[in-house]
Amino acid sequence: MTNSINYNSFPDKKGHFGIYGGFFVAETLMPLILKVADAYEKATKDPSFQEEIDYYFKHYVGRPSPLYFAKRLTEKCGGAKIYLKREDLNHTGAHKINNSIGQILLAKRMGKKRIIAETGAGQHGVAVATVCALFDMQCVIFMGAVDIERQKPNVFRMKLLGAEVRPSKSGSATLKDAINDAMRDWVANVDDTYYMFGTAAGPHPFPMMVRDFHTVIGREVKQQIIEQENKLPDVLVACVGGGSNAIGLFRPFLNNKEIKMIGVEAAGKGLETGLHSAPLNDGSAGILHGSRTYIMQDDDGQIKNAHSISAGLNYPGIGAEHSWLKDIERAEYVAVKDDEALKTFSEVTRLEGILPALESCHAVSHAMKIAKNMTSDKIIVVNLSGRGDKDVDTVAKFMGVDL
Amino acid sequence: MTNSINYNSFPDKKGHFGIYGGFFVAETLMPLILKVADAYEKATKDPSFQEEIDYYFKHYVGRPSPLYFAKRLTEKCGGAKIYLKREDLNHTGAHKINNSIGQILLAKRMGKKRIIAETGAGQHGVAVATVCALFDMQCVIFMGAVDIERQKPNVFRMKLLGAEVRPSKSGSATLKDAINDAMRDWVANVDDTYYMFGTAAGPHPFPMMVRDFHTVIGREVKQQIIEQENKLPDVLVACVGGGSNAIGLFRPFLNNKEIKMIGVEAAGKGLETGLHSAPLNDGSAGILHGSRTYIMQDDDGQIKNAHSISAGLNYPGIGAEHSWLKDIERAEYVAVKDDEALKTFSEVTRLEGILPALESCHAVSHAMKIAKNMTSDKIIVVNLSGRGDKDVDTVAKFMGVDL
Amino acid sequence: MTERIKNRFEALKKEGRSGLITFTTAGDPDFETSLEILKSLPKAGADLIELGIPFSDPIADGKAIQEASQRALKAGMNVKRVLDMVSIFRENDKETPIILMGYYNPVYKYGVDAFAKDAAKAGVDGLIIVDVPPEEADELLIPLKKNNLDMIFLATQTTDDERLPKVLKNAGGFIYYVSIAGITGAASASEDAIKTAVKRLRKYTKLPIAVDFDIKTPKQVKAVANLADAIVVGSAIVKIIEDSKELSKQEIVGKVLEFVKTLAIDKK
Amino acid sequence: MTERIKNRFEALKKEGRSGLITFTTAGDPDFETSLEILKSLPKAGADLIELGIPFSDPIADGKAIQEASQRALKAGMNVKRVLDMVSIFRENDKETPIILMGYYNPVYKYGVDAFAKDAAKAGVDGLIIVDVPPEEADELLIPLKKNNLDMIFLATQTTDDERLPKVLKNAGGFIYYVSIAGITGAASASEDAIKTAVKRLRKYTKLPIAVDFDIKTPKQVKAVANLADAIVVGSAIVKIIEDSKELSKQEIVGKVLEFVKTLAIDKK
Ligand SMILES: Cc1ncc(COP(=O)(O)O)c(C=O)c1O
Ligand SMILES: Cc1ncc(COP(=O)(O)O)c(C=O)c1O
Repeated sequence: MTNSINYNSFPDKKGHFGIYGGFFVAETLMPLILKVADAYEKATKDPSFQEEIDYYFKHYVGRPSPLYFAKRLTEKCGGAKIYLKREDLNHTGAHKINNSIGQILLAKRMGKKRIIAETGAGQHGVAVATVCALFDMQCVIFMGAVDIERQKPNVFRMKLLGAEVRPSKSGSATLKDAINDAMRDWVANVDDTYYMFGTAAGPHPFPMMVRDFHTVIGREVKQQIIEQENKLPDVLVACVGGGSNAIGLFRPFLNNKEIKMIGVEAAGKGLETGLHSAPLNDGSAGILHGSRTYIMQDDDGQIKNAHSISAGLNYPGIGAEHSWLKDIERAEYVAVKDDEALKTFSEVTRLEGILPALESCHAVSHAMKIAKNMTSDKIIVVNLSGRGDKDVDTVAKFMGVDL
Repeated sequence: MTNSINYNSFPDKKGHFGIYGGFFVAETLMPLILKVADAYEKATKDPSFQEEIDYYFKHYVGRPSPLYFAKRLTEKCGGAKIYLKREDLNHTGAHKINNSIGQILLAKRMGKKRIIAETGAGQHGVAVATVCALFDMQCVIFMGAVDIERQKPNVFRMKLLGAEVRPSKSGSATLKDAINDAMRDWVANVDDTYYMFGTAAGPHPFPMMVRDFHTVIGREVKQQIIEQENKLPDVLVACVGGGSNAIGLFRPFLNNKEIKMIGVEAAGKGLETGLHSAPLNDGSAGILHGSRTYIMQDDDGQIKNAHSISAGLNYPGIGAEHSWLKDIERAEYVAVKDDEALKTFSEVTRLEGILPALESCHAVSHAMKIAKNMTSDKIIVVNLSGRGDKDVDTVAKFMGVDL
Repeated sequence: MTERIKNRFEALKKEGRSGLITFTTAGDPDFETSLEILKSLPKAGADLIELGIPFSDPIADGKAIQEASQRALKAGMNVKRVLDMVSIFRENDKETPIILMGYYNPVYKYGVDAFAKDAAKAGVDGLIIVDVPPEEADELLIPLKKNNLDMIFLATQTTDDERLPKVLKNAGGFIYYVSIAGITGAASASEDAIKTAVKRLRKYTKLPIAVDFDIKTPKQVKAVANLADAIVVGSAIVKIIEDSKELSKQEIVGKVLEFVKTLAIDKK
Repeated sequence: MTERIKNRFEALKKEGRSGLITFTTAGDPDFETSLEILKSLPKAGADLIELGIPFSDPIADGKAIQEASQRALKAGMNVKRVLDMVSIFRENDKETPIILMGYYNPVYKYGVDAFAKDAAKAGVDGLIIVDVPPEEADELLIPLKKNNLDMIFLATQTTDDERLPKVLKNAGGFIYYVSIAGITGAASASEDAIKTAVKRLRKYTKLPIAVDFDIKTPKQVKAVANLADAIVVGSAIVKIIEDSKELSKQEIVGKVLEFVKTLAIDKK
């Protein structure tokens, strides 16, 4: 079945990827969501929209990001060639900015003056605060009170950029609660406010739109790997929190059916412990944050708290497209544990002089596992979704180093 | 006189720029220095050396860095167009990596196995530790004990990258003392050790070599501004600590005599207070760290301690080429105070969504001052030498925010 | 369409007055107290009863109802026990309509078919699933219809004339008009705004119209009762439970009923 | 070439023994103590005296001499006072050669011409400027020559055969051979290594050869005295001053001289 699908025709008009996706939001939100979907559709038909995006990608974000052959990592594994897509070199230090640039340009077209967003580790929050500064918009970032406590430098970066950071105190006081609060705010401030969702999850059109803004990752990889290797890669690997960096890498290759794609979830303390962030590995279909998708839930359909050493993966849901790709077996989803990710952090740092985000370490870790068992003519492209400077405190704490 | 000079022919064989530069080092060091000069000369004659550099610049550092038209900053000033050269987007977050890539490739050619370097804020130290990881070399970074205390995250980054960080406790326990100690180490470990100097100062061939590795900045600007504006800039502005990012920007334009260049020193608490890092503005010719150049000294020729809110500018000397450019009036050198730089930090952050390094803020601050008084057909290119994430703590402290 | 909702609105019409719909979260602060409140609500003046199915992530709700959900979950509430509670209530009250209100995931997890069957059996009359708009409702409508349960839809300020027919197309029971911009417990709309809104809805539907506008005082009930066919009071009741942490079950039940009594709607 | 250095080496030759060159930093720990030490050194056995001009950033020196510089500067030492100190010394000692050793910047700041003139006038015989290698020495050589001062150059392990002639070309007084790899106070070279080095130097120059190899004990002096024309003892003396912080001036002077006496070199 997988072979006959044209992936470019998904989602359908209502945002469905097979049974997943859709708009599962309250009526209070529906008109807003439909307006965004409508505005986005119009924008994609206007060539100047993509031109504007491209302008900021090149001159502001610093795109294209390099596709870097990780020689020492490859040698260490002794198998397939490992390439790293260097999204860590983007302005603000992660892939997140691709999406923020796209959405702020949309919000501008819609005449919005106030931007709200959720953030977990603060990476999306910083990216949003950044584009709000650049486009002179009011900016309110919702962030779990617990996350605020453990990500202070990012909180201060957001404040410096002129954003207001509002603590979400309900529930687990982490990312999912920040999303809840942001949606509540949106409903209450219909007229002037745009909700800039930070990953390829949530209600339609976010999974599609966020994905589209990130496909620049995969498009660049396609061109770069041809330049460097004169052929396409054999395997693509990316970490999945909400799934935006992964789908951005995968999407331009989905129709190349011979290319394998692997999404790497956070196994936290181990899938068997339940303390993880791996809905695709240890979750089931459900409805969360506006979308039908795999989620972490108990027998009664209550959402479980997610656990991961990397705040950016710490989410009990996942973008709908990934749920679909899993079910139709177009992509494979595995999980990597906290301690494996930390080990990989050291390895990448020591071998390549690159401090990877802990999120990205999950992807590299799995790539290293499979590279070993592949022949040296094979190519793996791993998305290095962000830089690890933000994680130095976490790693130090783990290693028992006092900063 | 200035008009008849071909700047490309400087320095002479012995590293002199007019009366400045040279090799003022102990005999114990001379043979080493001469070997480096010799190896560098050979390398520049081998096309594969530049090819290797270009490879890492493109695939690892992420070059070219964008030349970004700062629209809102320009509008705020209401005069000349301000462009920012985005060295902050380089791998490790500053221009420093250009030099480290060049020198590690040289050290490799020389068969060295151990790299030493000094660092102030830790930016050069991180860049050196990075390339040492990448090229599998032993790495020892000398850093003032005082600087270690105030730049802990960078210290930990270096350690994660596998470097040993050795505290310099003598003198003011800051950058200049770290240089002293690094030179002492070099003399004691002649055979296997390469000293990777971090700025375009010190004994010949460092001022020339470090400059050469950074000229990529100016070369890119030349091409980029032609692409975007179809003409060359009118004014170039860069901050000067040791002077490497400034000379990297200036050098490819020096023979374009109509282009004005301005180096911006750190005026600290004010030139009149003596608490600054501005040898070109309030210093005099002298000999420090192997070179004749402007330095901060007392009547007895003792070196004064430098002061600046930005650790990267906190140095009582300056690269010899700048001393020469000042004397022959090819470049102008001004100074910007701590509080002006901090104000500019906020302005650039709020207007452009870019957190600039406090070092770079000095340059932007001056550019904003002069842009006002220029017509809108004029172009200023400012080198944004690094990102300001490293400075968030300092700024927070200054603003009285508790992180 | 079940008969209880229809009958109740017809009776209210005959009496010449609007109905009072109370909202409480099932299991808040615990099963027994919540059941006790439920049982006494009709006598205190509730004409229809809305019972919340607690959910961990109630996106459309404000602080008061979020916390009610948390209390209920903490006390061990789940979907099955919500239905149990309705069953017990139905042992003594065959007339008062009960509408379950909740989020889709617990229902989805339970299984929509099983849920519809069990809910009908327990004596539920209608269902409001906050995060299932008409666009996604098909999968619910069929099993509900099969079990004679009404699917009640929300209409809001922002549901414009173009969108209204879509919302109303499959609506059953009554129209639940959310007059406040934002989440439950947020700022109230003006009387005038409500009047206009109800008038607009009237143009499109013959179904009774219930207005939720976050009433906090009996005075407010009096002021707006006549503007619609029914008035919903939710956060204000839930807040009483929240504020009664230190009290005994009996005292909590008493306080809630005392408050509901002050809301009871008289003839126009 | 001034006469004092030449004469002293000739005298030593006649006596059939190597000379002892002591190093102390001028003004360490203060002007008076330092002067007192200086005055007594010849009697204690110093054949030539090396006097350090304190500098804030003594790159070629180890911890002991760095700290000596710091102490001297703190006590108000400067170039002019170094020359004053030599003047006072010369009032009573017209024979013992004095070599100033320092870094270029304080001399440069003083003005090279003025410095050469004033140094000669004060009774200085030679100059070692650590950070001025032969490549940069021209600007110093001319004014020094004009004032009959020797410019003494360093040779090291790493100064290879190709480079040696360059070092020796303008060398005056004697050759200062730094036998240790690294900074002052670092690990000592072996006797054999010194023997080989001196032999090599001999091939290129007729000037006397002084060896600095960080001698710490009288036993070491005995062991190597005959390998060269003179032996330099520096850090070991300076360390005595460092370790005498609590003592009176008189006691410090006494301790230093006592140590120097144990070093004094006898006939071969
Ligand atoms: C560096 C980085 N990588 C990955 C993620 C996960 O998000 P997504 O799965 O949407 O790419 C985050 C989220 O904050 C991130 O910061
Ligand atoms: C970001 C940045 N800019 C500028 C400087 C100053 O150095 P230079 O004058 O050599 O460019 C530094 C030094 O650490 C730096 O980190």
